[in-house]
Amino acid sequence: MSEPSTAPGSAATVHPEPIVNRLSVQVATVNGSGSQTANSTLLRAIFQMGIPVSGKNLFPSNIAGLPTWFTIRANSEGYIARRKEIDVLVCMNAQTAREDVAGVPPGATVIFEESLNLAGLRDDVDFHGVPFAKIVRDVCPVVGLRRLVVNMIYVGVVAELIGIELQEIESALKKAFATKPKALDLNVDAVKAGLAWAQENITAKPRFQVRRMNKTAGKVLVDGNYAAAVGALFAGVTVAAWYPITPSSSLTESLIELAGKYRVDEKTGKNTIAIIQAEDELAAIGNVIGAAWAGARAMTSTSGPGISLMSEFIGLAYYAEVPAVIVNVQRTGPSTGLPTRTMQGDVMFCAYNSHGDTRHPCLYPANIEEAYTFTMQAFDVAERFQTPVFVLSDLDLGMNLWMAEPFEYPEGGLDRGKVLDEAALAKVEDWGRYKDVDGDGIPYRTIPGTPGGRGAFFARGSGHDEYARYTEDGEAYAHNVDRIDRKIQGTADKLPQPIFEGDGTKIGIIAYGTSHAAVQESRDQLRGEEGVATDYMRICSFPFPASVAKWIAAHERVYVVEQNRDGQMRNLLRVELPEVSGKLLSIRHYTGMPLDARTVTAALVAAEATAKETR
Amino acid sequence: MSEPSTAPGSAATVHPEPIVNRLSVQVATVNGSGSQTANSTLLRAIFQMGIPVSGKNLFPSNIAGLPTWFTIRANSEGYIARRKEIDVLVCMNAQTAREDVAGVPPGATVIFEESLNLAGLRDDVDFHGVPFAKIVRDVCPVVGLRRLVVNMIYVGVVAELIGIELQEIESALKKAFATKPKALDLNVDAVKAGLAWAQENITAKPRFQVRRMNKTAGKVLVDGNYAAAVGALFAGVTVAAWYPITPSSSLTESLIELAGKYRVDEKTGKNTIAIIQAEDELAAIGNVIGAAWAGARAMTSTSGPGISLMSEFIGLAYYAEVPAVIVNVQRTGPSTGLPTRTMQGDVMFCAYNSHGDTRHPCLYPANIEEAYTFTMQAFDVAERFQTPVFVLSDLDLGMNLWMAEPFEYPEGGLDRGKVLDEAALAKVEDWGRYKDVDGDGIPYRTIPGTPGGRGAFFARGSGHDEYARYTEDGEAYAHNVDRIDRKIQGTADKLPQPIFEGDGTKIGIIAYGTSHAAVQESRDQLRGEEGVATDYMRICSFPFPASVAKWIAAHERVYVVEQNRDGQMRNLLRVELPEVSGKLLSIRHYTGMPLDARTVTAALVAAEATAKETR
Amino acid sequence: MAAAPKTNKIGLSVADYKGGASTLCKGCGHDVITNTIISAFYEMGVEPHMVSKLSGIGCSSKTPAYFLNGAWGFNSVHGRMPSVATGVALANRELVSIGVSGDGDTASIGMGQFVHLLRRNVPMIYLVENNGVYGLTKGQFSATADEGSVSKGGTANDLPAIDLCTMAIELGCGFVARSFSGDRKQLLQILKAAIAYDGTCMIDILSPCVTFNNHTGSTKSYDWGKDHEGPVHEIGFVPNWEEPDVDFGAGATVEVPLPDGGVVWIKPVNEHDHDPRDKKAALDLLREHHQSSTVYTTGIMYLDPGRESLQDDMDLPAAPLWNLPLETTRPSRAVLDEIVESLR
Amino acid sequence: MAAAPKTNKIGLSVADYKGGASTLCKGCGHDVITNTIISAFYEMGVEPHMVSKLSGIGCSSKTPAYFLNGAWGFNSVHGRMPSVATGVALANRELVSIGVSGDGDTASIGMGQFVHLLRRNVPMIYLVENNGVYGLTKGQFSATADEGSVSKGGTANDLPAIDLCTMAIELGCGFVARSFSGDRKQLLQILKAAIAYDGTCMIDILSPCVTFNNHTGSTKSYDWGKDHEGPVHEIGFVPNWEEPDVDFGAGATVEVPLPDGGVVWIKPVNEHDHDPRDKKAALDLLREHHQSSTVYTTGIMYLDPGRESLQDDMDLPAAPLWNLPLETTRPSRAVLDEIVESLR
Ligand SMILES: Cc1ncc(C[n+]2csc(CCOP(=O)(O)OP(=O)(O)O)c2C)c(N)n1
Ligand SMILES: Cc1ncc(C[n+]2csc(CCOP(=O)(O)OP(=O)(O)O)c2C)c(N)n1
Ligand code: SF4
Ligand code: SF4
Ligand SMILES: [Mg+2]
Ligand SMILES: [Mg+2]
Repeated sequence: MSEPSTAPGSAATVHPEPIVNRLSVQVATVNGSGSQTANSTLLRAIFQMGIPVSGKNLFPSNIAGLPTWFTIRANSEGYIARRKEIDVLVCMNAQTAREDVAGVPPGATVIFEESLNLAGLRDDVDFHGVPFAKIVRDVCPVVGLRRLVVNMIYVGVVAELIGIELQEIESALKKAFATKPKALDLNVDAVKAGLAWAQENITAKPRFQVRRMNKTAGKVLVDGNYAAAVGALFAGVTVAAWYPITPSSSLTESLIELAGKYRVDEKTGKNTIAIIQAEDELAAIGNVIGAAWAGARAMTSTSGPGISLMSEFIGLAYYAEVPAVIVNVQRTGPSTGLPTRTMQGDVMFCAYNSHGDTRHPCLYPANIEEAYTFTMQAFDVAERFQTPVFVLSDLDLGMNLWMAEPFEYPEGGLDRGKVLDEAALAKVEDWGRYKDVDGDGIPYRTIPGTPGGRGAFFARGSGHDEYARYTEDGEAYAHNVDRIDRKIQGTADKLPQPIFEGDGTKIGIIAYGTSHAAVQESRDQLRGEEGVATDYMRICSFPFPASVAKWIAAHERVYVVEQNRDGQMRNLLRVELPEVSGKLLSIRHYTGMPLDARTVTAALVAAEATAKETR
Repeated sequence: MSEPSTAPGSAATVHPEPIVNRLSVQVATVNGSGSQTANSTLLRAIFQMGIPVSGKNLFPSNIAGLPTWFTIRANSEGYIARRKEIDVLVCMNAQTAREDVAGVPPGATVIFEESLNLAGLRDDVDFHGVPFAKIVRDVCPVVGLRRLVVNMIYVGVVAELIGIELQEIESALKKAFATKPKALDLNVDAVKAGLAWAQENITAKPRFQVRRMNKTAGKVLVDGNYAAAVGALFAGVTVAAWYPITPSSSLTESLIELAGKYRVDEKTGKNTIAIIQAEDELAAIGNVIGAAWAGARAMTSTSGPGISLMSEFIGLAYYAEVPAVIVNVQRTGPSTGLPTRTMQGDVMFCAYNSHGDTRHPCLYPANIEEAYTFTMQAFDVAERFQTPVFVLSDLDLGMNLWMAEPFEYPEGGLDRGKVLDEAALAKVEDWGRYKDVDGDGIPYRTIPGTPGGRGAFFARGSGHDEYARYTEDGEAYAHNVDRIDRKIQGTADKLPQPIFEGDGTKIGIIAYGTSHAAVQESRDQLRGEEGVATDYMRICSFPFPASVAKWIAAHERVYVVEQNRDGQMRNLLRVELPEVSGKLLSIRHYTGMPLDARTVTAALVAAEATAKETR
Repeated sequence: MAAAPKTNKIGLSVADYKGGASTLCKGCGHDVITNTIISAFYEMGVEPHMVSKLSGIGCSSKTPAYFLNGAWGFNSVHGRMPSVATGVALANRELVSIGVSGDGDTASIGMGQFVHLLRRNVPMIYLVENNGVYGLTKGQFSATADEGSVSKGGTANDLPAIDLCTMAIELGCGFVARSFSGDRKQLLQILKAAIAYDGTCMIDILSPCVTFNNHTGSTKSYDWGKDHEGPVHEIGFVPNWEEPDVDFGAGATVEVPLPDGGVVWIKPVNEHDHDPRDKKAALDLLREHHQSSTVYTTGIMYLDPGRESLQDDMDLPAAPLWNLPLETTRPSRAVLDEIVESLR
Repeated sequence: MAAAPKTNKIGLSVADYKGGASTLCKGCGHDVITNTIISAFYEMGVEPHMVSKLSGIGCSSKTPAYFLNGAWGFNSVHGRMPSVATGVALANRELVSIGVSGDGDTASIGMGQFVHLLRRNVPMIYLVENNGVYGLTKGQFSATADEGSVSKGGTANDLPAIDLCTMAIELGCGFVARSFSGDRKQLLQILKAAIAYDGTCMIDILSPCVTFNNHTGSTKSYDWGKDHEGPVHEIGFVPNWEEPDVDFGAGATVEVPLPDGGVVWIKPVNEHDHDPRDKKAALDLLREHHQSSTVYTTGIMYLDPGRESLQDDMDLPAAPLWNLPLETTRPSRAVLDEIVESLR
């Protein structure tokens, strides 16, 4: 990667004390070269040694041939945000090797394919040229497989150098090749060959080492899209419509995989879920709205361009009050942007999506647990409030591997909201589809097909009265949209509530979604390195509950940390909470790379310095 | 109309002093019954008598058979906002007659088709049953035409009752039937028959009278869509793509009509403009973007649902920096809403339209002159800044008849922005499509087909560097979107600037677009009736120039008056000007009916009372 | 005592199939279709509460409010009804869906979704109330307006018309018919057959817009329709509970049994011998007449009783998905454990 | 001294028609097409700066960056290139436009715009690089995947394929061809004819995705294409500045002159005697082979040299609209006065 390192590196090639369980390994390679299994093997092996890890896959919007990087961070403190500084670099890509080498801090270790001849580039890092081509020739007789198998050799080399236990590598490989014993043997051999070569040829071990500890027991290693798919699965989703788009595709693809295993009726052999690949996003959301109106728990997954295309239908669902779960796995940029980079870029666009007066509940999962639970909960919210609900994930959460607590089985049943069946209808005297009976703005709905002759109504995106009858009456219109607004405001207390940390200092930090990990680490840096104590509120949903304004009001200055250019959550807070608007400062990061703690720390320290000066 | 009157009416049937040149006439009829010509004849005749007028057509989203109302307001002070109180009501629609009668204030005059038998409904209004059916039988021998001609009879009756001069009616009719002498005669006869009947049968004239004055000399009477079309015509638009949607259709339809007359090359007989009816709004904006990229001055007209559908392409135009003029004639509601009612409902959605970080210049015309000039100017802004520009009109401005100063011929040429032709390119050493050469964020563009071999570039919605080359580099991405943001912020001073009124009081009012007329009148009411002096800033564009914040800061409380539920302009000000956010209060009106002064006055007086209490 | 009204096989009277009062222009072709729909559902004895009525935006799209008040209606957004209908079909396959669209709604803005609905064979009746113009926005030409046909204002349309029947057949639709608001008798039989059919039924109906496209020079006017209609056959439909007592006479009659037991009868007229099961013949017939524009061919153009429906394609259960019990839609604790284990 | 490179009629060498380095997978069918485009524009002697290269999103849509660096490129949004192309055609009719799309880009998300592009006859070359899958999003089936064809993961596609050639012909497109990345020779001739043609040229090219759809069981693989390709004719194109020295031999040869003076030569092979000017024959041919799926028929399926282009339909001047002088595009003061007067 070409991003310059910002933190001070270690001195030079002298290696004093080893640094244990605090390191980053980066593998620079070419996409389509099959390095994925090798990289996740490294990650998983460290994880199995009980060391907290996280993996970030930085890949191009391309199928094969362009540079790609995989970064593994192991950290005994449990920091799992991206870290820019690379301690151990594996250079498998001639295209970027020079830049990659230039990017590491002094003291790093660089492993490279011998023929790349990198050793002379710097004298403040340790170079190890490895004859990958030669080794793979010896291990793998089938020429066609060598391109893949060579990756396992660097696994062996890295394992030997930083101290990953072979048995854990083997067990990770067993998992990956569970159904392919032959491939398993071949790969294990390759790892061993790498290991052996390193044992023989590299005497000075790098400073950065891993050593077994016990901080990952019981945990799982998974990406957010998979977690969201599991959430949807256990939410009892019955219709999912989608159109492929990076970085959301793997969400519904995971759902397809899971449904194929777990949603086939044992008795009938039939699918208890319909997953439909629509012709585009307009159709996907149309499918969801049709299905939800007809009673299904329905969802779609997409990314920014899909949201733009869904806008008209989202307005319809809002106004005709049809539930819909929309998981938006955000990516970088307006338009096509950088499809394989991350961003929290659709915060404003989702909150007020579509023309006219609208407002939509949004959930902001920050980790795997929440990708699972928030997605599940979104269905309850959508059905209870009869409205589209956004789950705003992003590429970093959705497509990268994160450590997490195992999913908890949902307690209780589904909240399907105010649905009247034949019996219930019979008891209601004067049912009106859009009547506010309970004072919460939420009307009672019926599902097409309900017998008894009393439940039929006519849904529409044009003006309608409490009985769902067409009207152009202005007062009826205003009355209706006021009720809808009340209804949506009422979601605030039913959505995941903000999470507060800190003991009441002057400085507050607000973050949400994947900015969380970096902020957590940054707060420790601020306290430890700068002596700056901060309070922290993590926002989990929109509309904001009253506690958000209260917390902001209780602080002198509040930094909103987020991953977009315009400070969109900050803007949303400005709109909704003007009374505390003046306290909000903004820290933004929008290169498309996941946020790292150093960036937050540096920005906050600089801002505080300015604040002091101008005070 | 069923809206209850809120203002105190006059005493009873005793008619003291006549009220001259301050009245509202409403014709309640059925759409498709051909009353349009009759109504505009009334309007035009009063206008020709030198009396300021305005007409509001309240029509259903239907082609024929549903109730429709046309209101004419004549006011010597020049107030042209909607006025809720009706002084002279013409009931031609049995369906709504009773409600219509219930809605007028005491002292009003009601003219109705005899057979409707309304006279007994109230005793505080003057009823005049007219045997329309009989009269029309006498005037019009052709049975099939009577449905249309009957409308001219009420024209005659109203003219006689309130004092409209026959010669002005005749001259208005001559205009309407310029090419149809036979129809002209028939219609004049019908008017005369109505007049004669009234002369004979109605002795007591209503209190409300018109009398010739001289406040309309030189002025024109036209709707905002037509004015915008004229603006586009003189802006030299070369490609217009559209998809029909109320209330914007008549804009491009006017352009088609105008182009047919004035944009056919005299020498070649060819059209100097291409107007294409696209298959939908996605295609219409695609046409515009393709045409503008290829060098055309291109526009589209649409309404809310169209904007939702255009969102993806708007993001592309923003990020690939392609000019586009989008006239959004706003209508009521999210989704389909009330397609024939007005609203300022897309203010937020347009300002930040599309996923990702975006911001778009918006112009808010408040009257006919601005519908013309702002539309024209939008092309210059779009080309100078190479970005989509919104003109936010609405149904009230676009489809109702307004009095206005005649259009002024544009001085100077077109601003086509930074375009490099072959010669200019030859002088540039290292041209890059997205390079910021002048420090204003605006790059230099070239037009496809430019010879010389140096101008070609590759436009895209994906990541690109200064030379328009594909890149996924995060720093290049950030650098580019920062420049674009600078560029857009730079439009603030080049867009129509806010207009200030008042002598520096504590209370400020902000309005924009069609809320202007009501606010002007309300300010006079506030001053005259309540002794409340107000300052006034009319916002004409977004992004806001510095003067907006400055003006707000100079006031204690500022009421933002607008026609939507959520206070969208207020919200936009909150986002962009957090430092003055605390001063903003909101007055909103969102029944879909045009805003009237009484609503503003009442809301402001109530708010001031509360403000005093809580102080 | 007044005589009890006539009732159908489930004991309902025609009144039970009516909707709200139409707000369309007097004489609008769409109203004729609305009334025919009422008759068809009445005669077929469909339970109104098992019907979903879907539409986009337009005069035509308003009409679901004017029939079957006891059914569920969804007037969605312009041109996108097919996707909504697809969702409905997935959620509850027991519903009988009827979608009403216009030529603008289908052939202009809705073309993409229309194509994919047909391709998927979503079971529903899809009506195009085809008047060659956008009625609701006041008479602009749509994509089915014939080349050379003249607007009310006098301009000639210079783009070729899209033939929706040809398109539907090419896309694999198994029930493709063409009819005319002026021929209620034929339309009624087609609709009844469509109600019995399992799969997409695309029925393209010339339905004159009396306000904007009923003048001389229009090829979508009542007069034009009356002058040009050339039915390829007489059609009858015998539902599965009735004896086929229709006597069409001679051997030329074709019977097409539907899987549900109903039978479509067809008796050639106008010297045609079109067998609607012959795809190539159907396409040739349409092409000839589309090009000649002297005859407006009506009837069931193509009928393939055997195509698999979307829900069968997707292996969905017989019961509506939306209402499956929680035990079926939420996997067990053991399954979650299994998933978690796989991630360790 | 090195020999001067070969040049074309405007003195440019092949290098002048190259683009950036491809970033597609090695062996991707799309790269073959890219190279053939380079050859065709070179041989036809088109000035690169008069070319606009348009696309949507997908691997295929990336390719305009890989040819004709001297041309103007616009990689727009997914499925909506046709509308952009239409706008370009209106702004500047002098440009030669080539649009590159994928089967997902055209037949799924882009279907509506595709249909209307064809209907309008927007002059351009519209290529569909058809691999039956969404390459860029990793191999999901597209709407042109054949029923029964099997994905890399082993699932069979259960929806019928949309035949883009049939659709194009039905919609009035006047130049409809089908080809194969594996048959550069044929493709080159088709492309050259397309460059000379005035109107929409729709060329559907089987272009294997080597990464996701090149396995056994796929009907879009190189092997499948090689095994099944059945050209209906040998094609040659003689541009208007060349002598038709091609000797196709016997009388069966068909010559179709284009309005610009170029001539398309066609010599039947494989016992076909398909005259591409015969629409019905073209449709029958396509239908047969679409249904049989034993032969992948290639060649110019349909060619109507006479259809009026969009710009002529719209009565646009010969000069590009975008650059008309202000006197032409801004009416005079007198006109404004006239307008104002009419409003008084
Ligand atoms: C997104 C969107 N664009 C445009 C419109 C405006 N609009 C309403 S109906 C209609 C055309 C209807 O034509 P058609 O489908 O033929 O129905 P008809 O009225 O002729 O029966 C249009 C363009 C709309 N409602 N929504
Ligand atoms: C609006 C939108 N939806 C989805 C995507 C994601 N996407 C990118 S390319 C593609 C499919 C491309 O398939 P195809 O057109 O067949 O091209 P190929 O890659 O096979 O050449 C999709 C779905 C997108 N970029 N934009
Ligand atoms: S405008 Fe035309 S289509 Fe609409 S209701 Fe009237 S006649 Fe029917
Ligand atoms: S994924 Fe397929 S279509 Fe895309 S570049 Fe690779 S081979 Fe070509
Ligand atoms: Mg129509
Ligand atoms: Mg493809």
